[in-house]
Amino acid sequence: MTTNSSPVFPVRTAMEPGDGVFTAFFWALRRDLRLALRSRAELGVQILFYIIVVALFPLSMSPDKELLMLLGPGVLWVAALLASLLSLPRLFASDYADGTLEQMALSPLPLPALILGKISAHWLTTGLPVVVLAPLLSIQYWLEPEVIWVLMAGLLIGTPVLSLLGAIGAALTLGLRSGGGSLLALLILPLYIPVLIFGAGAVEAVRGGMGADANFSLLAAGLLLALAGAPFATSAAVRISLD
Amino acid sequence: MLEIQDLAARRGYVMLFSQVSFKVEAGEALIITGANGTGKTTLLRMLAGLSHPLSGKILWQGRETRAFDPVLRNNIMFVGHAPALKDELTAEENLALLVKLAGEEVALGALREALQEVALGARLTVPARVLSQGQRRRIGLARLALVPRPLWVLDEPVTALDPAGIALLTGMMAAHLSKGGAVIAATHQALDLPTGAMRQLSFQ
Amino acid sequence: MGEFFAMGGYAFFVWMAYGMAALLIVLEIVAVCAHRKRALHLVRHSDVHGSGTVNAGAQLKEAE
Amino acid sequence: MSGFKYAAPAQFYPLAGKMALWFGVSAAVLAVIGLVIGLYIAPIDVTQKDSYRIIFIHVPAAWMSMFLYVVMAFWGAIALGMNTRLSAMMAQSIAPTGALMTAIALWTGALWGKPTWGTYWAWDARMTSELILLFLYLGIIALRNAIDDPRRADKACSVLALVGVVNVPIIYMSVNWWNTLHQGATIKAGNSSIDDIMLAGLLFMVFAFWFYSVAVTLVRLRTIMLEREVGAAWVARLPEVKEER
Repeated sequence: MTTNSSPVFPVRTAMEPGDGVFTAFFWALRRDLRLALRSRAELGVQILFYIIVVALFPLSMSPDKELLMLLGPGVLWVAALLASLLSLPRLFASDYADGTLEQMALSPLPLPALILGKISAHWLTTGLPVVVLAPLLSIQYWLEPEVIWVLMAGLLIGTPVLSLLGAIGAALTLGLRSGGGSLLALLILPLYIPVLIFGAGAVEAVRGGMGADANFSLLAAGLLLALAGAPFATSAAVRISLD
Repeated sequence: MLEIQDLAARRGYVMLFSQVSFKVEAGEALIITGANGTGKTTLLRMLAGLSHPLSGKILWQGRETRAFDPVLRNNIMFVGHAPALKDELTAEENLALLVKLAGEEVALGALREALQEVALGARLTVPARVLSQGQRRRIGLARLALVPRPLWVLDEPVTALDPAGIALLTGMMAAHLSKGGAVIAATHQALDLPTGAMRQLSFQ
Repeated sequence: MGEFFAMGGYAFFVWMAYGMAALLIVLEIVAVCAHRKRALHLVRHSDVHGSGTVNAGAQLKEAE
Repeated sequence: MSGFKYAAPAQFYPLAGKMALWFGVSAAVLAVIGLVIGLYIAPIDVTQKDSYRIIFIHVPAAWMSMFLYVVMAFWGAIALGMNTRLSAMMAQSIAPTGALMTAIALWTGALWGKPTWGTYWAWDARMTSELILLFLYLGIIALRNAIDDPRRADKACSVLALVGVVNVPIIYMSVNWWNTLHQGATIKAGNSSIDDIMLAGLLFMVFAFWFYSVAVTLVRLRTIMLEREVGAAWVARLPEVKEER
């Protein structure tokens, strides 16, 4: 072999698994947040969807105080699930279409870290607004103040798990023509159920005087498990979709 | 630099190609031609490590590699059909992102200079959405200039480039070859590269 | 035999359960056999018929 | 082709045929014995009288529905790890039978619930988890149909099965938590002391269901092999392909 790898090109030793993680994470986070802010209208639509869904239930039943107090947490949680689900295709679809996802997969930076950055940006633009809006919408459901805090805390821990699990489904269904969101919903909603049970259950537990620490610790455990596993599963799914 | 041994690929139930073997050394340009649908893009994507071959081996400096192998990701620059740009961002922002994604640190000045060279100087702050296809490809050329990688894998690099663009591309390729780099490109356009360094392979 | 089928008054529930289970299993067996027949038909009449070797697809030749 | 000798579909195809026959026949024999014991010989249950006999179908189906999901995820993991085509096809051929077993478990569970709890659907923890398991199976089958390229479909379904298998225990635990929170511990359905005859009947039925699943899966596997290797030489040489029926 004549010149091995020519001197002009810096010999890039393959990165150890550890380094490049933070550069990758913040690269993706800043980029996706900037992209989201550039298309603010789209963000508004996501949040409006959440508000409208929450408002539908009293209309479909009755404005009766007892009933709405009972249903409130469940409705807010289901609406949060649906809002997260609807915004998931946006996570990879445009990058898949314009070839940037391909370049991300080929980058020397670790793909799971890039994906975690994208998921965090997705949570900040869809999950966090849900948490912030929760107290405002709780008024529609006559929820008592101390319960609103429990609901917000549950949503704060739970919505990132929705984004993390949802990202796996979004990556698996990349570029598939079949009914866009419905396949994604079928794949991901069963996985959302534990988060829904412990999140909505936290309010029930507090109302029942049992306190919600068990619920929160389980939700937090779910978050850690999702944080540890989802980025890797998602990057495997992305690589499969790019194949 | 890169060696392919008995590569085969299948899409769905149809066999695309098989028994494909060749070698690319420093300073060589390999031009791959063939009708549409014969698997040129599939082959290039495999070389870049984007997809698994049905069978066969891809060796980098004699070492076997799998798909998405870090060695390939650190030594190969792949330019696909889509120019990997975000419509909402400006040419400058896009280039900065792509260069950082490739793990390179480049100052803003150097970025602007690279864009000047590919005749996009005036278009720095305008969203990529309004740029023409040719101008978007030129941002890709600027990326090629800024990110030093021994092997370029280019899929139809000439599409949407005007004659000046093509001259720019061939100039960059010639410089890259003289620096000891290598190029594998799928294209129908005759590229006037130094004949000694150019080999052509075609799918029959 | 009569009281066997009566199942102590729960005939409806017991035989609906066993009946549906049997039906579903039979349906699966029928479906698998039909699937196999379709596959065999596909193999026999597909033009990709193995002429000794898997059709090799394109080869990459050195052309000057 | 990496992996052990039988990794190559060509060698495994005839073997799978023999195994399918053996498992099918033994499943039938075991089922007959199990049904005779369960429906005829086993004594009447003191509290539930004869309606408890449904457990001889419900329990094996429920166990198989969970067992098959884990086996599917196992073969999926091997397909992802070793990139072998055969294990991916095996995972693909298990999914429909697993979904069927879940459907049987749900149907028989509802019919057992009516006389026991007075309603077909009492949001019992096990039944609710079984319903969610059905959604997981249907999700994998839907993803399989949505992807045209078989290799991408294999890998995508394997990833989904692995993610699912991690979540199945979590779902069961959370549904149990949710159930006890709202209904308190439901009366332990079914008799507390299972005497030997009932246990024997149950075991026969479990093995019958297991062998049945293996047989059906292997037959479906052979069919998938034919479809996937349409142009392969070994397919052309198969007796059933040669003779023009």
